[in-house]
Order: sequence, then C-alpha cells, then structure tokens
Amino acid sequence: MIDRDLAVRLVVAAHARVNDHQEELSRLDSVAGDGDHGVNMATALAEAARRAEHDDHGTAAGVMRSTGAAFHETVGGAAGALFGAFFGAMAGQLSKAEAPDATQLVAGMEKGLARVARVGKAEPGHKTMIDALAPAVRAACESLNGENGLEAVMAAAARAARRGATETAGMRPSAGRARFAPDHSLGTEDPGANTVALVLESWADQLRTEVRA
Amino acid sequence: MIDRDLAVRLVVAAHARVNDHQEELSRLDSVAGDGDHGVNMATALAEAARRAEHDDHGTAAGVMRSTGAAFHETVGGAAGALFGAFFGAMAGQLSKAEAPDATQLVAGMEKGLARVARVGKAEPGHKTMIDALAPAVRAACESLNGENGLEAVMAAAARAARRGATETAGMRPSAGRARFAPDHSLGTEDPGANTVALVLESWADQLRTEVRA
Amino acid sequence: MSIRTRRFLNDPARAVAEMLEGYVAAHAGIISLRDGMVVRATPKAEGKVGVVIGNGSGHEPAMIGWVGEGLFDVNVAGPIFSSPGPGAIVRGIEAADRGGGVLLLVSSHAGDIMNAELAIEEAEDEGIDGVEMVVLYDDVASAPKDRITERRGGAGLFFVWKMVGAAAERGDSLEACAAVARKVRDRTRSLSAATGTVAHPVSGQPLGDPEDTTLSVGMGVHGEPGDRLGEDVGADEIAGLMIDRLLDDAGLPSGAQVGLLLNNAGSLTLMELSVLYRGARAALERRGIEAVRSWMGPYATTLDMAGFAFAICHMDGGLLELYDRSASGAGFTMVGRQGR
Amino acid sequence: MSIRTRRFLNDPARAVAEMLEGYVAAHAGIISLRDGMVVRATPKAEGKVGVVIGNGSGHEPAMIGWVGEGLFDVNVAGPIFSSPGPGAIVRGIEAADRGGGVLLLVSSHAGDIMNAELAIEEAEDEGIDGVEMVVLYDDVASAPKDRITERRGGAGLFFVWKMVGAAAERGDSLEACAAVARKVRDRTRSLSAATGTVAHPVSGQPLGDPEDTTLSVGMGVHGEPGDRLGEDVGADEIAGLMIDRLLDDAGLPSGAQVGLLLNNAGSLTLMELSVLYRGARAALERRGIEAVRSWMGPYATTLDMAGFAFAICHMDGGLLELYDRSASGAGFTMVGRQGR
Ligand SMILES: Nc1ncnc2c1ncn2[C@@H]1O[C@H](COP(=O)(O)OP(=O)(O)O)[C@@H](O)[C@H]1O
Ligand SMILES: Nc1ncnc2c1ncn2[C@@H]1O[C@H](COP(=O)(O)OP(=O)(O)O)[C@@H](O)[C@H]1O
Ligand SMILES: [Mg+2]
Ligand SMILES: [Mg+2]
Ligand SMILES: [Mg+2]
Ligand SMILES: [Mg+2]
Repeated sequence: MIDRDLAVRLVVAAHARVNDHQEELSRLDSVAGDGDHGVNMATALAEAARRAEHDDHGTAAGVMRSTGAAFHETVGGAAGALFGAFFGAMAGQLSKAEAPDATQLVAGMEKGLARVARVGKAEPGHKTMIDALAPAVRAACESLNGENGLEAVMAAAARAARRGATETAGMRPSAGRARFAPDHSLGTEDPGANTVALVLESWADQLRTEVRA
Repeated sequence: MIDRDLAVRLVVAAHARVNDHQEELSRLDSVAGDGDHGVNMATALAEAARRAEHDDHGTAAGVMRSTGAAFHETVGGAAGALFGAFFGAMAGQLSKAEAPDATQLVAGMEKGLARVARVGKAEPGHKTMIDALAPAVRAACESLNGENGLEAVMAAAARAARRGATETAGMRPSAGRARFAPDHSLGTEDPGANTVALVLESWADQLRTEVRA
Repeated sequence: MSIRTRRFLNDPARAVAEMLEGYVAAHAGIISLRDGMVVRATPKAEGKVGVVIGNGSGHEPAMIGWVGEGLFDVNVAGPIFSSPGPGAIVRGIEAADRGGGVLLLVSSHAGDIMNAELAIEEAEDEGIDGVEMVVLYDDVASAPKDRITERRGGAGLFFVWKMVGAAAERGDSLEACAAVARKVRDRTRSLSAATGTVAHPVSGQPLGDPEDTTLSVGMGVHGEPGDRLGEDVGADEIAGLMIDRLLDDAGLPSGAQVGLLLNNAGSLTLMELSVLYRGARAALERRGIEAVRSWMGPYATTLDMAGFAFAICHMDGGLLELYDRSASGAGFTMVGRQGR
Repeated sequence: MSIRTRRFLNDPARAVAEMLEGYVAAHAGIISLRDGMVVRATPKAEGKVGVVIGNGSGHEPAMIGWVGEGLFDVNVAGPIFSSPGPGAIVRGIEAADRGGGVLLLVSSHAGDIMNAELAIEEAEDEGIDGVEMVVLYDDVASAPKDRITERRGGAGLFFVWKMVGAAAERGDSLEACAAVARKVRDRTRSLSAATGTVAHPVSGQPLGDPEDTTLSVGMGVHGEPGDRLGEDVGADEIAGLMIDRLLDDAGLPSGAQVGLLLNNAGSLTLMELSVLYRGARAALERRGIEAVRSWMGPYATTLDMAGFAFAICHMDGGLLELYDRSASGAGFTMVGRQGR
C-alpha cells in the first residue's frame, strides 16, 4: 500500500536526486532555453519535501496534492505549471482509493500525463517532458498488466523514461521556449524529459531499497 | 626664419608623430585616467594639420593660433585646454615679430609654459605635461644662450622633454584625473608629458632634416 | 566578450523578493507591495476595469514599473524568467477587482499561458467571474506571419500595456478594454537583436554561448537564440534591415503613422540606442512612414543583455488619443502628449 | 568577466554627433539641436536665468536628458569623456541667455574647470557679462573633507541640477540661483562602486584592468580606480558601509531628512539596484536618517560600466520645496511631488 509515509519518502527521494543534478538540468536548458530548469525543479522539490515532512497530510494523496501546490507556488513557468498539474492529477486519482496500491499509482500517472498534455498541448516528438512521461506511463501499464509488483512497475517506468529522455536529443523542439531555435538544441536532451527520468529513477531506487530492506 | 610654411611643416610633423603613437598614449591614460589621451591628441592634431595646410594663415603665428583653436574646438578636456593654451600663447608671442627666429620660438615656448601653468595650476612634480614642458623650455633657453641655432635648440628641448617624460613614471600624480588613484599610476609615465616629448622630438627631427637637405 | 557573473545581491534565491521590497520602497507614492504583488498605491476608482499581468522577473522595469495610474493595477512577479503560478495569478485578479471586471494580459510564452489558463480555471472554481484573458505577441522572428498566434511576446507589447491602461482608466468596459488589447496587438510588431549573453543569477548558467560575440537578430527576451549577422555590420545597416523586416511583416502603406519603440535589453548605452534610433528613423523615412511617437529606453530587459529591440505600432483608429493619455508608473511618467 | 568592445555604432568617431541627432529626434517636443548643442524646444521666459552645463559625453542620460523645463536650458556635449572646449561653452552661454544672466555649472574635473575658466575669459573678451560659474563636487572618495574643494563631481550633482533648474524656472535671480547651487552642493555627498571596467568606444582602451573583477569603491565617473573590496561582500553590507561613509562625512544628526539617489553607472540591473536600495534604506534607518525623496536609475553613466553610486542630499532649508517643483526633460519627468 502507498501510504502517507511512503509518499513522503518518494518526494524526498525525488528532491535529493533532482537536486544532485540541478546544474546539469540548468545547463541543458541554457542551450536553447533560459537556463533555469534545474533551479526551478530543485526549488519546487525542496519546498515539496519540506511540506511533505512537516505538514500533516494524512494520506499519500495529500502529499501529492501539496507537492503539486509547491510547484505552482514556488516556481511557475512552463515546468512549474506542468509538474504541478501532474502531481495534482495524481493526487486526485489517489484520493479515490482508501489504500492506494500500484494500480492506483499507475492510474495516477496516466491521469497526470493526460493533464500535462491538456495544459501544455504538446504532442509526443515535440521534445518535451511528454517524450519521457508518455513512454514511462506505457511501460508502467504493461508491467502492471504483466502482474508485476510496485517495485518492478516503477523500474520499468524509469527505464522507459530514461530511454525517452535520451531520444529527445535527436528531436527538434515544437513546444516550449526551445522551439524558437529548433536547430540550436539538436544533440541536446530536453531538460524537462530529464527531470521526469530522474524523478522516476529516484522512485524506482527508493522502492527497490525498501523491498530489499 | 620661422615662416608660415615651416610652421605648417612642424604641425604636420607633430601630427604624424603623435598619430603613430596614439594607441600607446591612450594606453598610458587608461591606467589611471580615462583612456582617451591618444585619441584626443591625434584628433586635435589631425584637424590642426588639415587647417594648417588648407587655410591661408600668412604667418607662423597664424598657423600656431589655428592649431590652438583646433585643440579647443575638437577635443576639449584637460589636455585640449592646455595644449590649446600653449599654442595660443605661442601664437601671441610669434605675432610680435615680423620674422620670428629661434629666439622668438623659445620665447613662445616660455609663454606657452606659463599659460599652461596658469590654466592648469599644476606644479613640477605633479606628474603632468609640465614635467616634460618645463625642462624642455629650460634646456632650450640654455642652448639659445650658448648661441646655438634653431636645430640644436630644438634638439636640446626634445631631449630634455623626453627625460622629463620618462621621470614621470616615478612620480605620484597631484593633478589631472590620475591624482585620484595616486599609487595606481606609479611606474607608468604621464600621457601628456609623453605628447610633449613626441611633439618636440618631431620638431627636432623635422628641423634636422631640413638643415641637412 | 564574456559575461558578468558577479552581481550585487545578497542571497540570489531571495533576489526577487528583495528587489520588490526595494523597488516599492523607492517609489512609495506610486506603488505598494501587497501579498508579494506590486499594486497601485492609490487604487483605481470603483467600477472600472482592473488590469493585471503576471510574468517572470529579470525584465525590469517591466512589469513592476508599469503599475500605476493609466497603466496596470496589479503586477504579479514570478521568479526570474518564470511566470508566477496559478494561485498567485488568482490573488492578483482578486486584488485588481474594482467591480468592473478584470482583464488578464498574458505575454505569449509557454509558461505564462499555461499558468494563466490554470489560474482562470481556478478562479472559475472559486466563483470569481468577469475575468477576460488576452494573449499578446509581437515578435516577428518567432513564427511566420501565417502562424501569427504562435509568435511570442516582446518589447512592443509596451504599446498594448500603455493603451489598455489608458482605456481602463478612462472607464471603458471589460469588453472594450479587451478589444483595445487585441487591436493594438494586431498593429504591433517587434524584432530584437543582441550580442553576447547573460548569466542566470541563480543558476549562474550563461544563456547560449558566452564566447560568441556574433550579433544575433531575433533573440528572445530570455536569451533564446536567433539568426546571426556578420561582425562588420554598422548601426545604420542593422536598424535598416530590422525596420524593413517589421514594415514588410506589418504590410504598412507609405504615409502610415507609427509609434516607434527602441528597447534597451539591458546594458546598451544610450549612445548606441540614440545612434540606432537615428538609423531607424532614416529607414522609416525611406519607406514613407512617419514616426509620430517615440519611446527609447529600457522596457523589457533581459538582465544585463547587450541588446535591443525595435517595435512599431500602427497608430490608426483612435490609438493616438489613447497613447497620449497621462500615465504615471514608477518606470514611466507621461503628462498628456509628450515629444513625438 | 571581461568587457564589451563591440558596440552598435557606425563610425565611432562620429558617435557623439549621431547620438545627439538621434536623441533629439526621439524627444522632439522637449529638446532640439542648435549648433551642436542640446537646447530646450521651448525657450524659458525672457528675463529668467539661463542654466548651462558643458561636459564630456559617455555619461548619458547626463546631461542631454536634463535639458528641459525646470532643468538646464543648454547642454554643450563634448567628445567622449572630454569637456567641450571654451569656444563651444561660450556659444552655450549665448544660447542660454534670456536676459536674466547665465549660470554656468561645472562638475569638478580638471578639464571641465579649465575649459570653463577659459570660456569665461573668452566671454569677457567678447563683452558678454552677467555670467556666473559654480564648480560642483560631491564625491567623498576623491579628497578628504578638509580639502573638500578638491573633490570631483559625481552622480549626486543631480540634486544640484534639479534644484537650480527649479530656482531658475521660478524666476530667482542669478545670485540666488548660484547660491542654491552652492547650498545644495554643500549638502550633497556621493560615493561610487563598480566591478570590472569599460572600453573607450573610440580608442578601444579598457579603463583599468579588464580581468580584475574586484569590487572597487570610490571609482570615478571615467573609470578612475578606487579602493578594493573582497569578493564575498553582499549587497546589504556594501550599501551599509557606503551609506555610513556618506553620513559620517556629511556629519548628519539623527532625525535628518535626506534625498537618496542610487545611480546606475551603466549596466547594473534594476534588480541589483533595488536590492542595493533596500540595503541603503536599512542603513539609513539604523542611523535614524529619513529618506524623504528617492531617485533610482541611470543618472551619470560611464558607458556600460557595471557599477553604481549612492548620493545623499540633506534636504533642509527649503530644498524640498525646490526639489518637488515640476520638471520635464527627455530623461526625467516630474509632476509636482512624486513618490518619496
Ligand atoms: N508545452 C509544453 N508541454 C510539455 N512540456 C513542456 C512544454 N513547454 C515546456 N515544457 C517542458 O518544460 C521544460 C522547461 O522547463 P523550465 O525551464 O523549468 O520552464 P521555462 O521554460 O518556463 O523556463 C522543457 O524542457 C519541457 O520539457
Ligand atoms: N592640471 C593640469 N596641469 C597640467 N597638465 C595636466 C593637468 N591635468 C591634466 N593634465 C595633462 O593632461 C593629460 C591628460 O589628457 P587627456 O587624457 O587628453 O585629458 P582628460 O584628462 O580630460 O581625459 C595628463 O596626462 C596630463 O599631462
Ligand atoms: Mg527554463
Ligand atoms: Mg584622458
Ligand atoms: Mg524560466
Ligand atoms: Mg578625457
């Protein structure tokens, strides 16, 4: 079951991972964007982790909702809006179950992806976070259908997200700031897609550690 | 006799010499000043040479007066005011004689020095053009008293000016912009003193060439 | 040429908050700070339309300097180069509400639009109504004319801010104010150019290649790269080709009257701006276009970027009357008609 | 950090002339160009005192931006960083003469004083009388207090320009205007700081060491070097020590009211200025000094220098009344009392 405490540990893990890579993320964003993606994500996740640890949310849904709010309140910008939307939609899904499990989490990721697509209007191949998130959600569904447990589902999602992020290097952007200089970012991976991969990798690692412990 | 044509040749020679050294002069001024001395002097002397060659001044005094005006009109600033004053005073002295000779020229340099001192209020040792001009005038007087001709008189003046300019490297400025950072310019020669040396050297060289020809 | 990474700040992470405090303290008669937002010191009369904008910081005096009489009612400043989030924008809408409806102006950038749309949803959820949103764009370099709505916002939007502010202050209805916004937007074109780049104050990241000194035309207000021009192109030539491109895009007939804006993106000297302005006026004259109003100075900066933008606004259909109305913000004061 | 040598100009040797043409064209209702000088578009009423200044270029918007109603009548701009020569200043005096005498204000720099003195001599030779000259200084870093007349002019002289302009516009006599100039000067102190340097547009020479990123306090308006501060000093600390030094020098008692000016020397961002301003206000409060008026922005720039200056002016004895009078120049507009 994904309870409040596990959700807190996932948010804390995501923050630690993104924070470690914040310079790299800003550097990726500086090639054709405005050089702040790492700062944005690290700032939002620091606030999310702080809230998760200190506030009393009661449920995993509450933690996810306050994480989404942290993105909206501290960062704004494109990724702030989108990650905020992602966590908000995830929270809505989780709140429907008494004791959410892997199925609910994957459903939450699907809802999150749908909300991101609606708010951002980007399509796969536009060189955005969608290009990591969409394959991750697909892989998670498949893994779930294969009757795997939470740890394996998340590991599959993380691998797919990383593959998707890597592939963005070869894409020309059609959304976000980078689209104004489409050739400029050829060869450079999309920062937001990298954040998606980092977050899911941190979740997969956290779950593996917990299962082994 | 110092006629109109010789005066024109002296102004043209001064311009050529200073122009060749303009970067060096600006560089000296950039250490503790505003980096424009070479530009200022080259601009003013270019205009002075243009006027000397194209206007019809009739006399050496007229050429010197228009040279002073060129400094005042094109450059301004400290050195513009002072070199303008120098040439203006020189013109006043030369205009007193029908056919000015070495004696009048040296008297003109003395008047010029006095005017520079009055306008600029700097004293010897303050690390200014005075530190080249004052010894040059002294050396010219001595050479004249020793009954030397114009060529030798100017050669003595030029040597003394150069020596004076070199010595400014060891001085701390008490006048001009550089005085606000007295230690900064230690080891660097004063730009205006260098211009004085360059001008007098160009005159000595011009006179030597003419005597030999 | 490289870039300045040393800045006169305390903690860079607190730079925006401290900036707002300092800026408002320096202009206490005109603006004040409420809940982290810049608001007019003296609110607009009741019943009139409130005008709000949310935007990333780092572009000052935009938008904090354009809050005041005849201008914005509220500016919600986000982090550096990041639009504020939806919640903050909703609070801005509430603060601007004087009972006549609220117009939310959005400079077209992905983040600004998304957060504004989320804010409108949130406001509806909270039962706030009478909110209109208009997305604004002017930068001809960012999309071709047949996809004009994909263009991004640039320095020329100052014309929109100024005239919408005047319309709202005059007492125009929400619908009328939104119509002015669209009308001025559709008559405005901008194009920017810069050499070198700037460093993000928090991440320290230089935007683009700091060793590249090529002049880049069509750069975005966050340092997004553009086309490159040779090293030996002088101010007149640069101004000429930029003005020509703006006029071609706008399709203005000879004899048209325009407002001409020359924006300092940060560290251009007024000497350079003035020389460029002179070149632009000559270029307009060659095409028979008259610059009836001019504005030259920092409008939408990109920190200390060494660049500029030209913008033209076709001043027909009563726009001049709106442009000439008095305005008084911390960064812009105008008493009736000024200059030309 | 290094410096920008690529500038948006045509021929650098013609930069000042083209700047004047462009700047005046952009502000045609306020100023015009006569004989190479910037003059008011609408001359002052007859019988009033004309106010003139001659100065080097490269400091824009000083002084071209301060010509207008309630400000200067004539600005004679010299070459970059060089005062104009005596002849040009004499023509400026003639152009400013409305029959009530002319006040020539001189910012204390060797060249400016020499050329002004030569101009006064020339004017006397030409039979022009009724000319007064006041030499102004404010920079505490340039000489100790007991040799105050050896100090150079800095950004704080804006207080003098503003108030003398107001007195002349009000119709004060030449003697009274000169007295205002001296009174404001004696109540004004400034101190500047900068990091890095700038390149002279014509000679291309960097002023000082372009590789040196140390913060230098007490730098001159032409890049003349000052004292050095460590790399790790934050904005609050810098502002605090500069304000303390100004207050100590001025010897102001707790409870005194000052005008506070924070000058942008060129390429500082408004974000940095605002953060520094905030620090200065806190420093003033610690000493019990009230900032009753503030001005923050580019005043006397040094091309694109990354630096700033603080200036304070003790606003006693009727000065506030003069400061608050309307003024309207291309670079400064004030309608009655503004902000604080
Ligand atoms: N329309 C969009 N749809 C999906 N993702 C987007 C969109 N626009 C931007 N992004 C994502 O946001 C990332 C940039 O985020 P960030 O730099 O934090 O925001 P900003 O662009 O406002 O500075 C991009 O790398 C991309 O993944
Ligand atoms: N008061 C003075 N008396 C004599 N010479 C001076 C004085 N002030 C400056 N100078 C001379 O002027 C030179 C600087 O000239 P320049 O750089 O052209 O003028 P500015 O200082 O106005 O930029 C100095 O090197 C010095 O020789
Ligand atoms: Mg970004
Ligand atoms: Mg100099
Ligand atoms: Mg951003
Ligand atoms: Mg100079």
